[in-house]
Amino acid sequence: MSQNKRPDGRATSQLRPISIRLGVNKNADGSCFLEWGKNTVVATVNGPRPIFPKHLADQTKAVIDYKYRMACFSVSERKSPVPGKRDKEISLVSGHALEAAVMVEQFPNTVIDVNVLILSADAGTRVAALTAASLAAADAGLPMRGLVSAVAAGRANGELILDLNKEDEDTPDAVDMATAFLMPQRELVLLQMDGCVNKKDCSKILETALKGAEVVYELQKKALVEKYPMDGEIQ
Amino acid sequence: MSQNKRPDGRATSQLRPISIRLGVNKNADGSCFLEWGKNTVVATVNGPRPIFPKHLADQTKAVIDYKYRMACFSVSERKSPVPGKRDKEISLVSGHALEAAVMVEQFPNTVIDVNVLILSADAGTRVAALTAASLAAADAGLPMRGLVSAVAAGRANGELILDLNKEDEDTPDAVDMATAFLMPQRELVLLQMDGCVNKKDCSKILETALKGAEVVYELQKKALVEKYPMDGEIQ
Amino acid sequence: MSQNKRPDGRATSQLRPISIRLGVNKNADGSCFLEWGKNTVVATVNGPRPIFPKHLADQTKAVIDYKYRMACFSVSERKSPVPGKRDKEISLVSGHALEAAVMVEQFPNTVIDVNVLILSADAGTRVAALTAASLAAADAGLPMRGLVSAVAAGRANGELILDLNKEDEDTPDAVDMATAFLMPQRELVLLQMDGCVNKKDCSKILETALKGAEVVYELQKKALVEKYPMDGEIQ
Amino acid sequence: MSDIDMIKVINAEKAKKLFEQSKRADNRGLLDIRKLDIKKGVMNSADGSAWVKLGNTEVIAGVKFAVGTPYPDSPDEGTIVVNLEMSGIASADIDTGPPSIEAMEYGRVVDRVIRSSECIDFKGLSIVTNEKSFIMYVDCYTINADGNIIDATQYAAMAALLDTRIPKLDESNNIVPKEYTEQKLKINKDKLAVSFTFGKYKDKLILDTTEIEDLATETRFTVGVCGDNIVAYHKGGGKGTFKIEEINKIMDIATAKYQDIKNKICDEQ
Amino acid sequence: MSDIDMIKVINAEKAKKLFEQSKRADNRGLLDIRKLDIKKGVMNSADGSAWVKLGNTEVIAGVKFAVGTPYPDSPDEGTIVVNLEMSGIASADIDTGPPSIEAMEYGRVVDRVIRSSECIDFKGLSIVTNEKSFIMYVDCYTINADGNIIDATQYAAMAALLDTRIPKLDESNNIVPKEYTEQKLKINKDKLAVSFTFGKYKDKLILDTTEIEDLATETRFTVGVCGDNIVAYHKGGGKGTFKIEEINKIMDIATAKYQDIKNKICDEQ
Amino acid sequence: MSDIDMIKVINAEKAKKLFEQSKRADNRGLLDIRKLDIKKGVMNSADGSAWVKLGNTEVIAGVKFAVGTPYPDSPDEGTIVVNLEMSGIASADIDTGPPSIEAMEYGRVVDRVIRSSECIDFKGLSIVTNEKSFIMYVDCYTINADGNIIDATQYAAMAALLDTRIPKLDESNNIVPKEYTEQKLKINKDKLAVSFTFGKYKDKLILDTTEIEDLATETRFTVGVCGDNIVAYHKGGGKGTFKIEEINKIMDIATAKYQDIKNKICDEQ
Repeated sequence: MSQNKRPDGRATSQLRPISIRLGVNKNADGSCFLEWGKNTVVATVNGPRPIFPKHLADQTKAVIDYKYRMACFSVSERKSPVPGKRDKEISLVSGHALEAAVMVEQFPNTVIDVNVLILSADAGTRVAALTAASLAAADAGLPMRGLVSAVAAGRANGELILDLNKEDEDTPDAVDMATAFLMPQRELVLLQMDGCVNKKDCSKILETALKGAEVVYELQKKALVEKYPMDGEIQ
Repeated sequence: MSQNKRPDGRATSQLRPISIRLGVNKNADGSCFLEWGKNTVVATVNGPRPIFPKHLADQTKAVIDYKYRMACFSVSERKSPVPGKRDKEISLVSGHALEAAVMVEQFPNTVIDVNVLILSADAGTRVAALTAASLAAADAGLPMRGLVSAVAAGRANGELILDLNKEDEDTPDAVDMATAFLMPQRELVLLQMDGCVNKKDCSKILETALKGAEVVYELQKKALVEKYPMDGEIQ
Repeated sequence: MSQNKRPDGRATSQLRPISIRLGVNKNADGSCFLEWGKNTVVATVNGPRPIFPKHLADQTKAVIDYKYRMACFSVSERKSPVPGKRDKEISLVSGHALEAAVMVEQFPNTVIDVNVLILSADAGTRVAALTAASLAAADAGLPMRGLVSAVAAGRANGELILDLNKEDEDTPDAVDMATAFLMPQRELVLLQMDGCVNKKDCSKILETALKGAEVVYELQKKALVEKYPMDGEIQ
Repeated sequence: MSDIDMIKVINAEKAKKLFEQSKRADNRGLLDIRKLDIKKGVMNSADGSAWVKLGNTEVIAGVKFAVGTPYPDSPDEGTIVVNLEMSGIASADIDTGPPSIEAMEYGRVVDRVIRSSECIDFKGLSIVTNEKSFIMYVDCYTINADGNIIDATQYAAMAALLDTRIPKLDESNNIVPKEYTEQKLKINKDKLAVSFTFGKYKDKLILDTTEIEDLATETRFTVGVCGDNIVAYHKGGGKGTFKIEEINKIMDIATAKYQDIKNKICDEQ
Repeated sequence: MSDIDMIKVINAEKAKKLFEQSKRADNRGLLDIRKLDIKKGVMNSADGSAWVKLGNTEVIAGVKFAVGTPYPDSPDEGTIVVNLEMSGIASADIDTGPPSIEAMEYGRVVDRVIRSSECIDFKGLSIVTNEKSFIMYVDCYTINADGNIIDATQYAAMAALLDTRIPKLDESNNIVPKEYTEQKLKINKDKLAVSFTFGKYKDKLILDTTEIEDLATETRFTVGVCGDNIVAYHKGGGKGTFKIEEINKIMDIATAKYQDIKNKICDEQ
Repeated sequence: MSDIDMIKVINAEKAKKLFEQSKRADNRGLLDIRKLDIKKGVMNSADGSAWVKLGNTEVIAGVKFAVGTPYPDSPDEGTIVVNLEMSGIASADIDTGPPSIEAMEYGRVVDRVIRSSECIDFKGLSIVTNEKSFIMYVDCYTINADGNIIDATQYAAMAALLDTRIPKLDESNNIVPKEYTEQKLKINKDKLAVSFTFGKYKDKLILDTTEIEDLATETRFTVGVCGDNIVAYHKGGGKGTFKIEEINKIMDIATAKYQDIKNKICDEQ
């Protein structure tokens, strides 16, 4: 992978700056405010709590009700406040990703509410949101197998690159692969792609994504350790 | 306040003609048909009854489910049958006003259904509706702290006036203040205003409204006494 | 009634070709695939099962939840997937018709789900659907007073005719009467008409419809006997 | 709606016993219609309106014109849309909010009775062929519900149409609010549409049922009559069925009662 | 929402006792407003934005311009639409999804306070008379909910409007994304709209209530102030009522506090 | 849906035991696809249609053209919209009514597989640049649901597109009903999009799962293949996860199976 600079000055496998604040919401069990380049995200986690109406309950585990929303002013043209198909699909797959990380089997017949609001968007909102939601779940004290570290990778202008911003996404040959890994296990819990790429490049993009996820994971750990200083350390 | 005549011949602090009929709906626990100038309103009250679904119940009091609706043909251009934001907001604040009058704490875990249908509209429908609904609640035999006597007051053509009709409302400097008083206590249970008025005039409009509410209250009492002749009298 | 040939070569009281296959859906309690001229219909019946939410239950009988849907591609111009007033009305009256045939009183507090999907439409879809649904109910083993045999009759180009297709329906003087008979009792369980016809012709159309229903009934019996060979025979 | 009102159940049982003796609680014959009062022009905000009382059942109908694009298959015709709302006003049993499936059923029947009849000159509602035509909205509200909402609504809608004035149009063919032409809506009274709804209990046909009688009957049938013709059929729910001969009988009764109801609908108070 | 959080109930009981002694849990006087922090220009995707912290209550407002058709009765004016979403973000008690009735109530109050004030020059939002004008959407989100959402939202919306830049238009008068004129939105600061929401417990008026205090009060009243004038009234729910003298007192308090809050809203950090 | 069907649970437990021995109840190898039958042109009302049987799973797809305005960022292209409805027809477990979240998920995956592939010439669907272009609606219905709805739907949609005729346009560029040009929709068969959905149980990958096997697996992964390229990834729910090496293996398997499925989709019966 070439180390040419991109329009915003980043190397091909360099993440945008990420800043994390935990526990920002007094009323939520867990919360996270995350800035990722020009993306701004707030995530809260509440629960588990009994589910209503009752026939939605799952007798074997907690249901994760993940709601991904974009503020009307988060995108270039005002977004309607009504959630669209895209919002619902992102909510669904992100909830699936979290479900693989949280020990939901410990809380049968309950629901865990995850709310993510995108305040400002510049490509990669779903991975920023999921990274924040995973931290909010940890901040809420939910038992977890690991953290979910999410990042996008793909192609722009013939280069395989990490963490596409809007400018990268708008190139004619752009391919955008959203990934989320359960860390430190390095297991994929979310993987979505649109585009047309050969197998070999697909593998390379996946490897790039994993490297990016490792960086994200380090930042997540750092934020948690800052808020919850420990004798030992998250592994 | 000047006593100049208005376009429809009324003095500034004169109400439009009001006519009241109680018990018009055979199937409702309480009902009221009210004509107020060119406004025509039917209100019914039913309940208290157990609430469905149960998680909507309030363990400390009856919920008042006030539904303000306008017939499609009640306004100049056909109104969509789908309730809009205005309908919902009027329903909410009117329900609040009735809640302060009805002894809802006597009926925990129940709902009291209040339905008001505007058949013909000429400004002031929310106060006409609430005046009718309060009578329907009394007709339904609900225990009440007093009656809700509602009336609008405001400004048109530089004059502070009582009970604006559509023509008054359409003047360029119009201010419309909707008020409802718990009577005979003279306590405000609804107060809404749009416009831009100085404090002194606001106070004057409020005083005008109270005087109007006293007239409305007398008409309400009269209608109740006619239907329910008493040895004594409503105070 | 004249025996002139119609544009598609049928005599005035001749049905279009009907073909029936039972038990086509492995996952349904009962199912029927039916082709009626250029109409193609799949119907499934499931239940009875407990109803949710519970306050929809009827303590005296099973509720029949009949859902008539048209595939988006079943008509000339793509149909919106959202059910319209027509779909809901057809669902309602068809459910009523089935309710008179199925012994719903044997299954209080339950629901029987009937789903009909029109894959291809050429006039008469509601009677084709009901004919199929009745067979699916029988295939599901529900206790029934008889079969529902449905057929349309009416007028086109001055002739009283059986089983109108789209071409017949589009004639200027067309009258379309949808009928469904409980068979072999010959009792009407659905009867709808649009048009303007004198009483005498109405009676004649009804008689024509009954004759058509008898043919439909024979085809229904044949299909059932083929799938469920019996010592005796459906009466 | 899941609660069973025992008093109603008991009264319905009584009604059944009476039906067997061809009697009714209010002493009507099985084929008698309740007192019908129709007041037109009751709502000054509507382009036409009527208030119908059929016994204790009360329905208000109001007409409003709008301007729309004609359907491609009838480019020189206007149209009519009849809606019924069985608001919470009418009965403690009925929820407000989205139109109930029953209100939709009843409204569609009334819509079809009027639309299929030839009493309305839809071509007279055209403004510019292919471009603009009138849509007449007839919005109906039940004020009291004591059975036979269908017929009460149909009479109210029909009477409101008879009361309807045609609005003035400005130079761009939009409606001028509150101004009317001299013209009333043209209705061919010889073809006036009238509906008759029969309940059925065992082999008895009962016309114009009350709410209690609705509970007692096993099914329901509506026929729409227009002059000498039948314009609509609609069988209701329930376990009851009809023989063809019964439909023939229903048509005979309805056409015999037609003139009387029509006169009441047309009557200028 | 049906569950009663006992800790909140106990704290609300404490708040009531304190109110009776004219005290509050956070040592404020009954008419003191919590620490108010306003940051403008926080969201680069919005045409104007502000983040308001009022004690622990946090609201973000963002403005987006759109182009629409002016209303026939004000052909040379643009318009403003204020929405509030009390997203699940803010509180474990609040469902996301369709806007709650409370969010609608609060949003309408804020909308009305701003719309009725004369601080916005709606004529300045006209593009082509009768044809095109700007619609300013002010979308507000509660990020933390600790009482008095109405005022926090109103301050956020007002501050976001002060931060708002007018977008560039192309030759067909459509908005060019992410490009702005030199011009900021003109706001008449002398007429800046500011709301004040009072809780009431027995005969005590309490300004800027926390979430616990909301549970302790018996009703609520919002007044909108614009310079020397009153622009909106809104009484909230609950069993409490107001005497006219209390409304007069509320107006006096609000107008006295006006300048201070206005300065904080206008302050350029 | 809350009821647990014990028979299915027991069969799913059996399936898990079989998976551990790399076996399946129907004797397939873990990477074998069920019998695939595709019939095209089955619905005469559609512009193109196909009926797919994949084992007991059956899906019907129908294509309908409509005319719309192209997106500003692709003014000379038409578009495609794939919808899936898992109607009550298919299974006693599925409610009809608003599209279920699952139907939406599956439909979106199929939509993306086809849209991302380069087999459809979207420029060929333009009618007038910037003004009019074709929208191809591909509506899919599950008729029988026995697992792997995603692939069955994708094959049905793809086959229906291969069957699709281009409608005739009148002089104002509107569609003439039921009339077609000589032209079929151009599909680049070298780039035909084909999806493959794998279940995962422990470390086993299982292709083309039945309904019972769906219950037995821990998660699911779909890959879309187009010629030599990958066009879409989609990981499903459940507690299972994937290693990167597994994704690489999945890509190898899918590309190896590509030609066979593609031939069946293209096959003219």
